[in-house]
Amino acid sequence: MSDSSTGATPALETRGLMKSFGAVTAAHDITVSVPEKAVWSLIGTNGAGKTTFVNMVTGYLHPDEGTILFQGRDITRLGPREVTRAGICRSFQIPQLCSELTVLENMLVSLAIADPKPPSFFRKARESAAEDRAMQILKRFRIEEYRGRLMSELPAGVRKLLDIAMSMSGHPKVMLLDEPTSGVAAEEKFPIMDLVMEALAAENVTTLFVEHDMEIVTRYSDRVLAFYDGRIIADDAPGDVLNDPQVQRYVTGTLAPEATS
Amino acid sequence: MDLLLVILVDGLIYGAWLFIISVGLTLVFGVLGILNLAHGSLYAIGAYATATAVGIYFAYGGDAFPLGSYIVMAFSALLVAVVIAPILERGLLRHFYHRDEVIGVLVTYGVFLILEDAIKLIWGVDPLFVYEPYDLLGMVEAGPLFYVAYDFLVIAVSAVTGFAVWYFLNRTRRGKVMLAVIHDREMSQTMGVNVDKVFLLAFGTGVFLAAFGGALTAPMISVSPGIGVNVIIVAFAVIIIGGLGSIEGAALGAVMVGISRAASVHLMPELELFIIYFVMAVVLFFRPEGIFVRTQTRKI
Amino acid sequence: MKLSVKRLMGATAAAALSLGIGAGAQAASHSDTFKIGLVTFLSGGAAESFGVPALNGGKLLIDMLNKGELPAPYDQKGFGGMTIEAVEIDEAGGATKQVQEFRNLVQREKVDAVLGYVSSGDCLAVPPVAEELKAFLVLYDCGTPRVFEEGSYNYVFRTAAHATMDNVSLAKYMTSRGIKVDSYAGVNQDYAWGQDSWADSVASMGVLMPDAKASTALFPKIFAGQYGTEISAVMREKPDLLHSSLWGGDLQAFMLQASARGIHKRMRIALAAGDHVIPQLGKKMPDGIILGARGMNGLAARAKGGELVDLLWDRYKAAYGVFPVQAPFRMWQGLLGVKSAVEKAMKANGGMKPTAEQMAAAMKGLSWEAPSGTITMALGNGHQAIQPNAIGTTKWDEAAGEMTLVDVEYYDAECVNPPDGVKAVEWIKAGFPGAKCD
Amino acid sequence: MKALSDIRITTALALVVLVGGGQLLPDWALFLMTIALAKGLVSLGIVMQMRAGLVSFGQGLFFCIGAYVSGLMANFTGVTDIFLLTALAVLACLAVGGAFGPLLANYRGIFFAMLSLSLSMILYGVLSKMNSLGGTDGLNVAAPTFAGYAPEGRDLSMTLYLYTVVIVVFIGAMLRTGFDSQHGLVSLAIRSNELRVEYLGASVRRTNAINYVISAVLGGIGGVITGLAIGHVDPEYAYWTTSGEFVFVAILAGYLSIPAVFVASIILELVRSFSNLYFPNTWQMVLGVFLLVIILALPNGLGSLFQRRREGGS
Repeated sequence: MSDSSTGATPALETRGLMKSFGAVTAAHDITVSVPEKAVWSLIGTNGAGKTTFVNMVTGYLHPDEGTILFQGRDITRLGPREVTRAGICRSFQIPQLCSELTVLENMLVSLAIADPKPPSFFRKARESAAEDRAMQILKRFRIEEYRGRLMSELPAGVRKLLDIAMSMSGHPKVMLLDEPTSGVAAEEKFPIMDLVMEALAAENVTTLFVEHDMEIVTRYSDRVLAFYDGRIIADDAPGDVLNDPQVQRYVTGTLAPEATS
Repeated sequence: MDLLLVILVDGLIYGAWLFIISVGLTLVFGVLGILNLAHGSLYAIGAYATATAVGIYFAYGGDAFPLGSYIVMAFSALLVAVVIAPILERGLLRHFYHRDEVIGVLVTYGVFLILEDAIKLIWGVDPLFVYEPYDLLGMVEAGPLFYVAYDFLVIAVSAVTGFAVWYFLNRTRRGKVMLAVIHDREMSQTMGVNVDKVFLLAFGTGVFLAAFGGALTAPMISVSPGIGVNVIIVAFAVIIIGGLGSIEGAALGAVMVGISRAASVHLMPELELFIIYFVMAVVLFFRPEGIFVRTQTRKI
Repeated sequence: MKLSVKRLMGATAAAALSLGIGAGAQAASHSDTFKIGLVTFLSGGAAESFGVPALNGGKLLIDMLNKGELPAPYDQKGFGGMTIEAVEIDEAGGATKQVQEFRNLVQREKVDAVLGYVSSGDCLAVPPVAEELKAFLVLYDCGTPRVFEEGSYNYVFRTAAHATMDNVSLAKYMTSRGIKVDSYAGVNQDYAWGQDSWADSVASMGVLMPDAKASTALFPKIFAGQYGTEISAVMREKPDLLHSSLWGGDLQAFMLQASARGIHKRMRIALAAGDHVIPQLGKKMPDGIILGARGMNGLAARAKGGELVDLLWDRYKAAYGVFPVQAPFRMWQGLLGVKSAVEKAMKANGGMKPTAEQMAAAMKGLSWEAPSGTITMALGNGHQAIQPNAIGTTKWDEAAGEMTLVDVEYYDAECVNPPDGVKAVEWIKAGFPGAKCD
Repeated sequence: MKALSDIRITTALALVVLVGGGQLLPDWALFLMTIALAKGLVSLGIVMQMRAGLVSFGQGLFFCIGAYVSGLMANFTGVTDIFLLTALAVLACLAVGGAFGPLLANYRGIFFAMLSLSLSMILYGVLSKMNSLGGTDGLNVAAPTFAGYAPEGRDLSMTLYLYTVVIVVFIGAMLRTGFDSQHGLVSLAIRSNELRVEYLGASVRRTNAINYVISAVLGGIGGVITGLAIGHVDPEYAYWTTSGEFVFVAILAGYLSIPAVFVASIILELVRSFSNLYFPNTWQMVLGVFLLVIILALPNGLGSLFQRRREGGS
């Protein structure tokens, strides 16, 4: 398993992750193995343990027990910064942006940090090469018209896209998207997902996304993990998972098969 | 053995006094998010008001019932709170709740500068004395030494004050609302708590406690300009050690500082000047946010 | 950035302009007035006990001088006929600020002399600047001997004796009154004044009472206000004598807390500079406290009497409702010293307003009469005063309802001050060589 | 390139204005300007940290170290050369800042403020105890020499002023570059959202520690100049109220503009100096009212009058 030269090494693997907050179990024996270039989705009601999973993988929380491997390397005890540097990035349910900076500056920050060298005291942040690159990325996500705006002036969808665009500037191998379409108007959901998935696919990024909208789950993921009470109760192709009675009872909240259409 | 006892008693007396002067500060920070640098001036105003009121009390026949002066003391502190708290909170502080904590420090520093001179304008520079309440209860023998019974009264009052604040926060409806605001201001606001009212009540309580500290201290000192300056920095250290916003923390911090200082005076007097900063630095080194504050994980 | 350049220029120009106007508005003072800067504490902990009484005394005396109400040799109006105009500055804020304020007084306000400084830190910091600016500076209150032991100045004088004599006199008092001292403890504030005072006291006792043992030495923080722990520590030690150089609110609080616990019944208490709290403490100051006033000031001066003392005592009491303690006495001796120097210089230069050089030359080695006795600029090459001292014991006069000083011992200036050129600490340790005592 | 030449123009202009303006100033104002500029350097260090969301209430620590370097060298070794003293102060502050920076970089908000304050107060306590270093009364500092040139009177004031101006303008230009650099932008990002910055892969601790060390050096330079200009150093340099004044100037200036820091510092010195003269009994009150008015009227500081933040938008 530790031989990373073979294609068999999963991009991301977790073994027996356990996490509890007092009496609440947020993760119980979470064991998954995500192959390279896979696109998986994570579903479950609020408090089912999806975000805890994302937080543990990206180093914000550490599991009480268990191991997390990235390309065969143990990253269980690393913090967010080291995990990011290793090649796992994430986006946030509530976009984490720098509210006092403009869109362009947010992008410039992420590019400056993505540089392997630490941010320089002498290199101008706004030199034209960096600005060009930042604008390219903004254009790719179709948010370049907002470049001079502050965060408080942005529509929800733009915030989501900027959040993801910033996460991608480090060229991650694995990306975890925490509810990429929550809070976004219904008609914007698919365009946003199209943009994001296209960008991720172009760089062959292994992707896991947390999502409540089952249409999006079926359309964009090739496998679904259903969480309930800190456990994975189903793990299969979208169609199968959504027809699972347990999933219908505990996750989608309905036993009627037509609800998933 | 005697030495230990003396250190303990001295430490407790000083700690009790520290608790009274710092509990209001920590309460105000917990609820309003403002570290009130003018706390020391409010303490001084409490002391001046008490000195004036008790002086009048004895000048107009208080000798017939000297214990009444204790009531006058508490009443003076209350008067200070009722007069000053609304002016400061409504008129000034409310503009800064959404700003940085450090701005709050600077604003109250400005208030401190103003009040220091205001005190001088109102009461002049001549000291006031109200030693009657201090002598009233006589002396107490504790171990090898004599103490003034008033010192033990301060311990008792301090304990009662601590209990009262605790009871108010944990056992009364208004208190619980205040506690909810301490824990999560935004959440309480969305739950329909009238935060404005809570803030005024909390600040008023804070001013009262500061003034009450001054009232209790007035009989044992000479009430003169500059008495508030020293108080503020000591009180800060205490509540930082305990954890900002924590009532239990203020109590523990006060006792820790009190006993450390007493031990240093008796055993290594040359360290007294910076023992308090030393305790603070050591505590912060191991508990970066003080003893009673748990570092909260931000929800993301 | 473009914007900021313009703004910077604008702001700097505006600042420069306002500075220029400030400077222009202050015309040089006329030759019929003498402008004197008075610097003392008007706020903070030292205002009540030192600053404000001194300033009050100073304003009173200046007013009397301007009206010509003093007896000879001070009967000439003002300073040599010139009206005295005072500029008051608050000494609070630290030595850095005082250096700036001093420059402002001299360069912007164009004062002819500065009389001031209670804090010894200020007294060390300001003289080099006076020297640089060639400005006439008279230190009137501060106690540290370091000023003229470590430095030598042409334009700087101190019209009050330094603090050495306070503790030398106290030790002499113990021996001459036959007070038995096997051990003694100290409670002094933790800054230069308190530390020096304790060191002088230990050294003097070492010479005069070599068998007495120094036990615990406590140094509470200045303006601490709470002394319960210190009092416990001292009571546990049971010394025969407690030495303290506390002053102001600290001393008042200490005496309230200590006397409530009966400390004065268990040991003698000697207060090196304690006279100034008597008007406030009144009866709360127990009997039998050994009291110094940093000179023959306050009650001790009153006990000795004299035309000048009685006049100023009565006028001060009438004006402010309390009797004058040490602070106004030191202000008076400073002002009268400046007056003497100015008038001596005018005699020499034919009645012109004297320059700083002329005043300095006149003041060097000068001797004059003050309410606190004869002041002589004997040390520091004629720049540092010595003055007589007095120590007494408190006794409440029930009939008169006022505190009196009994068993007062007077010490000649040359008995309790070192001769010129000898450092105070070394003089004490060597056993007071050259002291002239009656 | 355009931006670069902008900085050069600003620098040259600032130099011309300050040097030229200095010639016109009366003696007392020249001194006031020297002190204000030197103290402004210390506040600039706080502004540097403010850009990453931290406010140090203990810059007096480095101000005091710098000042004592000048005092101790003058008293114990006879060294009065200002270049050497400045270099030594920088080294001392680098060492102390380098030791505490990584530790303090773990703290935020009020805890950072209070811990830095307590470090400064410990130095205050230690110096107050050291009678060999003058205790609370402090030490006098001999007038500085400038590579063998030993001026007196107005020449001394003028030379010291010019030395200060050159240092201030040079450091101001350096920091402008630093503020506009990648490091500077990341600092601003930390101020807004440090979690994000960590999740982008940058070390918030490292950035904070660098800012702390730089501000330590600025504090030291400010201290050495102030010590030499005043001619006296005492533990008060490390007292919390001294640090509080630096914070006041930093807040008054805001974190947008560098010239604003120095203007704020000059304004404070002027207000204090004149209020002390005209209101000897209520100057603290005047200062307090001034402070409140400024904070209420200019929430982003004077700098918001000087320079607008949103240059990126246009």
